[in-house]
This record gives sequence, structure tokens and C-alpha cells, in this order.
Amino acid sequence: MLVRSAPPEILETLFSRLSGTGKVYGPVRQGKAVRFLPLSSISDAELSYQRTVLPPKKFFLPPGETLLTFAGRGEWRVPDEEDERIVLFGLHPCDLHGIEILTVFMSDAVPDSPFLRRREKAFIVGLSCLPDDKCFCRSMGCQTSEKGFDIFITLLGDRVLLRAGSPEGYRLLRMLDGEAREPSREDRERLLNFHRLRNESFTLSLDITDLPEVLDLEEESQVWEELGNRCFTCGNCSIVCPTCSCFNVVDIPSFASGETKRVRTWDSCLFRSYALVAGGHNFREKRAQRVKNRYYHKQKGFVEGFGKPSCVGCGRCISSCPAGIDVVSVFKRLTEAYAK
Amino acid sequence: MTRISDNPYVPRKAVLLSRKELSPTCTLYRFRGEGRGPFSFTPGQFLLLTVPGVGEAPFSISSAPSEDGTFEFCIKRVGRVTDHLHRSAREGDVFGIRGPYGRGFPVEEMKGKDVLFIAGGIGYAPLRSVLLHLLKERESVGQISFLYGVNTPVELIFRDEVREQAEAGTVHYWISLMEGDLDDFPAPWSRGLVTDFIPRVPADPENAIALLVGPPVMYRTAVEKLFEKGFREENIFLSLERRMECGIGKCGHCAIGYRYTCVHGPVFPYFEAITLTEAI
Amino acid sequence: MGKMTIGHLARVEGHGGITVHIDGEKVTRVDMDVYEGSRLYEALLVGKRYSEVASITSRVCGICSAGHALCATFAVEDAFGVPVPPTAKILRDLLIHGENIESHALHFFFLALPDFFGKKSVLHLQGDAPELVSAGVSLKKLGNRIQEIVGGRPVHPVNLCPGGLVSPPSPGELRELLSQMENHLDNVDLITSEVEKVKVPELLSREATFVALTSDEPDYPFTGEKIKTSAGEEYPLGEFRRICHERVVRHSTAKQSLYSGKPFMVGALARIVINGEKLGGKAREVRERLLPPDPSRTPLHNNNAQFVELVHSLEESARLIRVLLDSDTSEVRSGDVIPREGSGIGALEVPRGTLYHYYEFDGEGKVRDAEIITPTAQNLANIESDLTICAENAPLENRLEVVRRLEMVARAYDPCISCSVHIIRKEERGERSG
Amino acid sequence: MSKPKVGFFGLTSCAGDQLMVLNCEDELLKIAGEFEICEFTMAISGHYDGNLDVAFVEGIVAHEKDLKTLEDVRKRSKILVAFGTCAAYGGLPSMEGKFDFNASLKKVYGEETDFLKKLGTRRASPIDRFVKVDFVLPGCPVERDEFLITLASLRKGTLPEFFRRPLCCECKEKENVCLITEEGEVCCGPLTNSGCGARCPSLGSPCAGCRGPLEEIHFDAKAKVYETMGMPLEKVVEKMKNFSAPAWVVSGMEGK
Ligand SMILES: Cc1cc2nc3c(=O)[nH]c(=O)nc-3n(C[C@H](O)[C@H](O)[C@H](O)COP(=O)(O)OP(=O)(O)OC[C@H]3O[C@@H](n4cnc5c(N)ncnc54)[C@H](O)[C@@H]3O)c2cc1C
Ligand code: SF4
Ligand code: SF4
Ligand code: SF4
Repeated sequence: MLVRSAPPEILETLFSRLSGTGKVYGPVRQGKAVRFLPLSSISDAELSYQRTVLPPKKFFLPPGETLLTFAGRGEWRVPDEEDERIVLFGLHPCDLHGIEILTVFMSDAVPDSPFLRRREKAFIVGLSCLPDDKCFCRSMGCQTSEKGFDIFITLLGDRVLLRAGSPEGYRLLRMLDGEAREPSREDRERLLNFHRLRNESFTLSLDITDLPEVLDLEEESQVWEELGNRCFTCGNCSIVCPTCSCFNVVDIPSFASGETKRVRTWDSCLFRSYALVAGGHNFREKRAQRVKNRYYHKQKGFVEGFGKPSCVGCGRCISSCPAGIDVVSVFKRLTEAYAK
Repeated sequence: MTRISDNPYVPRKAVLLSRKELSPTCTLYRFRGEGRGPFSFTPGQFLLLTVPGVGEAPFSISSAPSEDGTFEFCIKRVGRVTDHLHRSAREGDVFGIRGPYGRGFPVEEMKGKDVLFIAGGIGYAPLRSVLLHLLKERESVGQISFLYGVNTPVELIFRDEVREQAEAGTVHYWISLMEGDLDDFPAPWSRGLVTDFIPRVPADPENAIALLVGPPVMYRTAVEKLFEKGFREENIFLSLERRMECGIGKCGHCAIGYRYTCVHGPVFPYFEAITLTEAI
Repeated sequence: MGKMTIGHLARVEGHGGITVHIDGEKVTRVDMDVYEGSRLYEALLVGKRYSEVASITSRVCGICSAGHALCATFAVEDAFGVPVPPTAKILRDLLIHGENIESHALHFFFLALPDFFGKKSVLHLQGDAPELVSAGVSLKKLGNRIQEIVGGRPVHPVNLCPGGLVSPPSPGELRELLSQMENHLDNVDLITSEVEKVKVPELLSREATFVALTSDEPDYPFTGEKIKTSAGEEYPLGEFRRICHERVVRHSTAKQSLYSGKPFMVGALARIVINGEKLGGKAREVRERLLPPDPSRTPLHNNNAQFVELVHSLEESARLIRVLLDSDTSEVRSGDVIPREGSGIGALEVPRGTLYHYYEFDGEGKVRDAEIITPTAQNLANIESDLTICAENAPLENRLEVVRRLEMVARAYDPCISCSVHIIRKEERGERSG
Repeated sequence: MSKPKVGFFGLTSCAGDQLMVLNCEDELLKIAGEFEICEFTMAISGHYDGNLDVAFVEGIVAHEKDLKTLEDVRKRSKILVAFGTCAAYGGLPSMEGKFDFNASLKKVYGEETDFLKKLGTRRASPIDRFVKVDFVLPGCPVERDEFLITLASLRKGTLPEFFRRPLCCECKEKENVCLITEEGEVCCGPLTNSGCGARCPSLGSPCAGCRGPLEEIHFDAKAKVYETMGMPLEKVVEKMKNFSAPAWVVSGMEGK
């Protein structure tokens, strides 16, 4: 059996096992912010967090990553790899989906090996959650995860369900056999109740069935113009999005060492410079075009390229938009006409 | 999980063999790539060229595929990287290259057909690769017509080659200028837009392929006139230029809809191009 | 009537020159010319919210930006009666010492020291005094690091707010600072010996009045509840205008400060003259080694006085950090600030002397009126009178020597012209070379 | 390659950016070794009249003498860098206060302001109003790291490439919760040049806009935001104007 039931204390045992295999990161509250940070014990982690400011993509596609170092004339090298494996503890299903989407994208055509190497080295522990008023993962089919984790933890009050999602996770679960057991009938009922409660707690939802088709027809919609006027194009939504992975590359010389680093920095398709080419031509000069592009890429382009949208409904872009724009109401406005 | 191949961000070395000024802003650079086996590419593909310590930028290969590992770029001076190349690159200097990347022109499909080239300005550079390739086996294709438009006579790059080909009669050139004159040139020329020539070109639209490289504005008129002439969507190919930071479909800058210019292009058949939002 | 001009004073902050007026063989007057453009800060402040006052006034001067920001914050807190948690007070003191270390190191080693070796700059001094140069560089760096850790940035702090600080530094950062301070303190005797070798030339001797803040506390004060003069008079802060009575001088529209109709001096030397007895520890020893018992007769002693204070600030900041590391430092900000109609004064000893900020606010906390009096504005009259004495004793036939002497005297004051000119401007006279 | 000739010039300013040069304590000797510092009055005696490869110009033009210096330096320099927010955007001295320039002169100097007129005292302006600027290094003061990167690039014969994003990006990369959405504060982050690592929001106080406006905002300042959910743009712009009023005047946002 891939699922085990145990009292909450098992998390401590699990944690100490994990910390023997690598550096453990988990959700830590600091003031109003929750961030994935190194954990020294399970008590550092906030298990009932809503969402971290940055998604776990920061572990695989670090902001400001050095791709190459140029030394003398015609000499360059790749930075040394960190050998230590990392353990990401307490990722919600939406973030697991986010990592999966990025992994599929990064593996396509020419694989992005720096990303994929880091991904391969990570051991991932998922964690169940309840939605708040900004979550719409259920609408995106991301409220549960079938893959993308080694172990998934569901918190059920005084019991904890542990589910293995990889051979390594399975081996680890078996090592905990002394403290864990087969789920009982009662455990199953609790799980069912938890699922019911979770599903009932969503206040935000969006019907995406016909979205790609609607988007095809609504390219000229007034909505884009209005959004363009409202959006700061500050890029917050892209930076915090678990699936936004655009980057810019610049070479940064160091005065002290004389070396130059080639650095990739998180970019956003909302910036004016994004589609600017030599000669000053800009393929998306207007804000409205750029705002529209972001939505189209996520909900239509990605579907055409990879079979599903590249939005997991985590609500981060809603919670961090200083202009108060939210995806759900944008799409609602577009689809409403068709629903009637 | 996917197998992770070599790090695609690490360039291999290329040595600058020679440079030749083509116009006040354009220079032809000849390189030899080093290491990692033979260097083969399809005309229309591009490489990312690193000037160590300064930056990286994509350039179309401007020479025909060859056995000896050499290749040429025709580079226009517009910003940091190109500026540095123009000012400081010397024979023997070591640069970095990544690629070749992307989809090139369908050279196989051209066999036995008439080929119509339409170039605006520096758009000549990637088309030259196709042209030189076809000229190696001139008999394999039918009529070769080349409509070439520039603003002023000094911008007419590869002038000697053009003259030679025109004189030999292997390529029929039509040259358009926005201002200035071309004295004593062995090819027809006139003032106006390069697309003005399209109706006059003798090509059998049923059995011809048109290849277009130029600024976005050129594409719109050119395609319209090609349609008028009877060209079909699937026989018109154009190269789209976008900003690129990676060349391998990751950085996002060149994405049009779900397609990445660097992976699925830069050469697109016309039908694919129109399905891409904002393409032309 | 002849005239000798130094177009642009080098190695001082801002744009200024010196003009010596000569009648026959006799020097009649020396003017300190200030030709920095006006920035009208006092006018710009009108209508701004109290919360913006510190970040605006810090831009009066890049070198004592922390001092301006703090002084403005004091004035806001005075006006609205805002309490400040003890930890924040300690951290602010640390910031003051950080600025003092940075600014004194900059002036002592980078700007003044080259004169004593006849060099153009600290960069040209490496061969003559390598120990002094490297000590200067690393002390300056430490001062910046303190300001960066406490103030959020080495220049123009971003971590101050009425009621305390925005956010406390981490214990790790404080420990980093402490270990650097301890290293420097171990090195003080050695550097002092090097400084001792540099002879202070006899360029002028005169009697002068000194002014500094003072307090009833036993510590050597940078803030205080009273203004004290070397003549022994004391005034409450509220009467700062009696000291800094600004007047318009006939030959210039620059406002100069006079006390009882006479020029006076503020700065490190003034503080040592007035509060020097309160120095303890190493600073006291260094003072005995580097300064005569009565150092008041020449402004050139201001350089060494700065070095003494530098040592004091090192010792004090190490002590403050130890206190911080032993206590809970999480509370650095008192609750909400409630603006009310009224006025407030901030006074602070910044590296170059006493700084006063005075604001009147309306009921919403917007500035109605503002007044900023900087140390250099207070010193200007004294600089001119010292320059005159110096020129009178100088060999006028040797222009280079006169220039050298005058520059040394002016520089000893560590004048900060940008500061002085946030409001004042002096008429430009005659031809000028720079 | 011979050493590039550089000069540091201060117009009317707080000297904070020039101080940041001296604040590169660890690199100072190397700078002096790799560049010929021809003029830097704040730190080095002597005056230089010859040509320069690069001139770093700090401060605003506040009177005719500033203008003369600026024009002279421009003539002698291949590359002129606007060094700091004052030079680039006007900075605090050209702030749009609720004041009348002439009345302010009177307030500060009394009735006799004739001498100021004679000197050509003028409303403070950024340097691009008078001369061509080749490169902008924003910041109040400039960031030490960016200054050193600039020197490193100049040593290679090029200008540096700084990827200027809205400050929000750096704020989010530091994983701060947004002060607009969570605290209702007026934060200039969305409109401000990145490069400081989001110093202020990372400490907990809103960005004051000291690094000046993004290029786009310059030209396209018509964004309006939900007043109920977020922050009205005008409020942010009003705060931005503390550091870059003249830039907003150009973009048509004055008086709003
Ligand atoms: C597939 C492809 C093939 C190309 N082939 C050629 C060629 O054969 N000859 C030639 O001269 N040019 C070619 N270009 C254009 C060339 O890549 C740009 O001119 C070059 O990147 C400019 O680099 P820079 O550092 O000199 O300019 P920059 O200083 O980087 O910038 C100048 C301008 O170019 C834009 N830009 C920046 N990076 C890129 C980028 N990666 N791609 C496009 N624009 C960018 C900037 O937004 C700016 O407006 C090609 C571009 C692509 C995408
Ligand atoms: S688009 Fe918004 S809700 Fe969707 S995954 Fe990205 S941040 Fe989350
Ligand atoms: S706090 Fe300011 S800088 Fe940070 S995300 Fe919000 S608006 Fe942007
Ligand atoms: S956060 Fe804003 S105000 Fe603070 S330093 Fe950065 S740009 Fe300046």
C-alpha cells in the first residue's frame, strides 16, 4: 500500500530522516510574509500557510542565476554545481503542478539542463491545504496532485496521511513503518470529509472549458484596452507566478576580478523592452497588447503547445497585483457573453 | 524523466578568420567553429554569437553550408554587441557560438522549381545562404529571381557578388532604391519599393517558391502581391525576427502564441505565420 | 587694491573659493566664496508631510545625510511628542557614530592628510604613509558599513522613521560590525603613533569662541538638551537662534552666524574644548597624545580632534553593540504617529558641528515652515576671520605658499559647502579661475 | 589600450554620488590604477582642461555657472554619464513643491534678489535639458555595485547593460508582501527603476522613487488603477515627483 496513516508526531521523524539526506526548505512565516526558507526543525515550518510570496520555482530557476563566467580572452566556464540535494517540504498541490508544468516546458525541444538538473536533485514533500478567497486551483484542475511529489502529506487533525509518489518516497515510508499503519476506515472517512470541506471552501471559480475558443474570438475585446489602462506593467504577477519562466540574459562584468558573469534574470512579457528589437520596432508596443499576450499565452498558447493551460490557480498574481487586477474576473468578463 | 543533454548555454569556440566591410554599417565576418564534430546547417538557421565579456546576439548564417567548418555572418551595427564587433574584432580573436538553431528554408522542396527571393536591406544576409547553396548546383532549380530593395545605394551589400551573378545570368536581379542612383549596373533597378517588381517577375506561380526576408512592413505588401500573381500560401516562406535571449525556446521573448521563433522558426511557411498573432 | 583668488577649493565638499583682498602690502579682508547653486530646501519642504521630511532633508548633504535625516526626525518627534523605544535610541546613537567614523575618516585621511605630505590626494599618498592610508580606507569602510546596516544605506539612510527605526539589524550583522571594531581598536595605538609623527604647522594663533551641545549625562555628548559656549554660557535648545543669529553681511548675501556679534567655531575641536573632560578610555589617551592641553588657539587642531573623536566613536559603538547583543532588539518602533499642529526642534552634533532643524506643522502634519542651520553656515564667519589672520602672517610674494596655507586652514574646518548652501549664496566677485 | 581618461564633476548637488566613488574603498586604488582620473575636485587637487573619455556628472543645473561647466565638460568628453538621480531626472532640488520659485527666493534671501538674477539662478533642472547624455546611472545616491560594473564595462570599451525592470520585481524577488495591497501604503515601486535591490520595501517602508521613473512611464503615463482595490496612480505619481518632477512634466503628468 502506498498510503500510511500516523499521528502528527510522525512529521518529526520524517523531518529528521529527511534532514539526513539534504538541506530541507519549508514554509516559514516572517511577519506577514510566508517564504520557503531553510528549516532547522519541523516547528519552524508553518503547516497551515496559505501561499508563499514566491513559488518553489526559485529553487530550480533561481532569480539572477549565473549561467557562465568569462575569464580571460576566449575562456569561459560553467559555475560549479552544488552537490547537496535539497528537500522541499510542504508544497501545496498547485505548486506541485507548477513544477510539473515548468519541467515539461524546460524538457521540450532543447532541454534546459541547469533547470532539470536541479529538479532531478530535489526531493519533494507535498502538503494538503484549504483554499482562501484567492485560490481557484480547482477550476484549473490543480487542487490535487497525482504526481510531482515523493511524499504527499494530508493533515487530518490528529491523524496524518502519507502517500508515496516515487520509489524513493516509498522506501522512506517503509522506514517509518514502526510509527505508521494502514489507513483505517475512519481515516478514509476523514479524508473524504476533508475533500468535501476543501471543495466547498472555494469562493472563486472559473469555467475554462471553452476558454481557448473564446479567446480566439475575443482578440479585439474592449476588455484588453481597459486592462491596459489599469495595469502598471510592474511585472509582479509574472515574478510570483509558479509557471512564468521568461528570462533576460545580461553579461555583468566585475571590476574587482575582471571576470564577466552571464546572468539570467526573471523577465516579464509585460515590460516594454520585452519584444523590442533592433531598429526600435516593438511587436507589443501598447500595454493592452502586452497584458493580452500574458493571458493568451497562459490560457491558449500553452494549451495548444502542451495540452493544458499554464495557470494552476494559486492566486499569487491576484494577491500581489498593486493595481488590484485579477485573472478570474478578467476571464469571467470575456466568457459571460457566451454563457448567456 | 527527460535525459539531460549537455548544457545548451555553453558556447563552443569560433575563431574569426577575416572581416570585410560591406557598407558603412555592415561587415562580413568569416569564422571557423572549433571542436564537437562537423558543422552542418540549413540555410536560414542562425547561431548565437558571444563576444566574451560583452554579450550574445543571434545572427543568421550568411554563407552556404560547407564541409570545412567555416561560416559567415553579415552583421549590422546597431547596439552593444554589434558595436563591439565592428570596433574591436580582429582576426584570430576567439568568440563563442551556440547553434545552429531553428528551422531553415526548405531547400529540398526547391528542387526543380523556380525560386523567387525578396530581400529588404540586411534581409539579404540569410537569403544569401540559400542562394549560394542553390548556385552550387545551379541546374537543380529553375529560374532564380532576386528582388532586392535598399534605401540608398551604399546599403547595397554584396555588390560585387550581385554584379557577378547578374552578369553571368545565373540570377535575375531587380533592385529598388528609395533614393540615389545605380550607375552602370548589370541589373534592372528603379526607385520605389521592392515589392513593386513582383508583378513583373517572370515566375510560374504553380511551380515556384518565394522566400522573403525583410522588415515586417515589407511582408504585408509582398504577400498581397504574390497572391495577386497566383502564389499559394504553402509556397511562400518568410523569416521572422524577434528578440531572442536563449535560442532554444526557453526565454520566451520570441514566442508568438505558443510558437517560439527560435525553435519553430525563424522560417515559417506563410500559413503558419498568419496563425501566429501579431506575426506580421 | 589687489586681490588673490583661489578659484575652486579642492578636497572639500561642494563649490567654494577664497579671495584675499590686498591694499598695498596689507591684507584687508579674506572672503570665503561660496558659489554652490541654491536648492531652496526650506521652501521645498513647505506642504510636505512629516513622514517625508527626513528623506528630503537628508539630500541637503551626502556626507552627513544620516545627521540631517536624524535631526529632522528628532524635530518631528519633538513636535508630535512621539516616544522612541530604548533599542531604537541605541541604534540611532550607533548610526551617529557610524557617520562620525566615516566622515572623520574621509576628512582626516582622504582630504586633509595629503596637505601635510604635500600631495594631491590620498591616492598619491600611498608611498609616503601606507599605514595611514590603509587605516583610513578601512575605517571609512567600517563607518559606511555601520550606516548601511543601521540606516539601510551608506548615504541617504532609508531605515529611519518618526518613532524609531523601520526595521532592526540582525544580530549576525551586529556581530560582524563588532568584530571589525575590535580589530580597529587593537590597531589604534599604532595608528596614533603614525599620526603623532605628522606635525601640525603654526599657521595662526588666535582666541576663539566655541559652541557645542552639552548634556548633564556623564557621556561625551552628540545630542544634548543644552547649547554651551566656551565662555561658559548655556542655553536651552529652544533658544538656538540666540547662538545662530544669522545676519546678512554687507559684502555678501550669504547669511553668516554670529554669537554676541562675534564669529564662533563648531565641530570636533569645539566639542573637545567644551566636553573633552567627558572623554574616557582610549579616546582620552589619544587626546593626550595628539592635542595640547589647550588646543583652542588654532583651527588646525580640528584634524586631530577628529581623529580623537573617531577613536571615541569606535569605542562607543563597540560598547553599544554589546548592549544590543545582550538584549531583545525586536522593538524598534513606537506605535502610530499622531500629527498635531505645532513646532519642533531637532539638534544634533554631526561631524562638522551642531545642526539644527526646526519645523512648524499644520494639523495634518504638513510642513508650514522650516529652518535648517548647518554647521558650515555657523563656521563661515570664523573661517573668514581665521583666513584673514593666516593671510596677514603669510609671505604674500609667494603665491603658492599663501594658497597652501589658506587651503589648509579652510580645509581644517572640513567645510561642507553643499550644506551651507542649501539656502545661502554669496555674490560672485571679480574674475575667477575655476 | 591606454588608460581611459575620466573626470568626476559636481554641479549643484549634495555630493552623495561623488561620495559613493570614494565609498568604493576596496577598489579605490585599482580604479586609480586602471583609469586616469583627470579631475575629481572633491578628492584630488588640480584642474584639467583636456579631453576626456568619460565624464561622470552629478547634480542639477541651478545657475549659469553650472551650465557653463556642463557645456564645457560635454564638449571635452566622448561619453557623458548622468551620475545619479539629480543629473538624470532632476532629483529633490527640482521637486515640484507647492511653491512659487521667485517667492521662494524671497523667502530665503529677503527682498534683495537682484544679485541672484544677475548670477542666472534658475529653477533646478536635470542635465539632459541642456546637453546630450550618453548614459544614465540613476540612484540617490547611485548604487556602488552599479558604478563598479559601469567602470568594468568602460574598461572593456563598452557601456554596461543594466536590465531596468520596475522595482516591484526586486521587491518580489526579496519575497516581501506588497505594501500597497497589504498595508495600503503609497509605494513608488511599480514606476521606479530597479537596481537598489528594493532597499526600502525590504525594510518595510514604501519606495520613495529615488531611482527615478522607468523609461516607459516617461512616455506612457496614462495607466489608471482601481481606486478601491489598489492605489490611484496619481497618488504614486505625486510621490514620484519628489525625485523626478521634470521627467513627469515632459510626459504630460504635470498638474495631475
Ligand atoms: C533569428 C535572427 C537572425 C538575425 N540575423 C541577423 C543578421 O544576420 N545580421 C544582423 O546584423 N542582425 C541579425 N539579427 C538581429 C541581431 O540579432 C540584433 O541586431 C542584435 O541582437 C543586436 O545586438 P546588439 O547587442 O548589438 O544590440 P542591443 O544593444 O542589444 O540592442 C539594440 C536593439 O536590439 C534589440 N535587441 C536586443 N537583443 C536582441 C535580440 N537578441 N534579437 C533582436 N533584437 C534584440 C534591443 O531591444 C534594442 O532595441 C538577427 C536576429 C534574429 C532574431
Ligand atoms: S497566472 Fe496567477 S493564479 Fe495562475 S498560476 Fe500564475 S500566479 Fe497563479
Ligand atoms: S511593496 Fe511596492 S515595490 Fe513591493 S510589490 Fe508592492 S508596490 Fe511593488
Ligand atoms: S526602494 Fe525606492 S526609494 Fe528605496 S532606495 Fe530603492 S528606489 Fe530608492
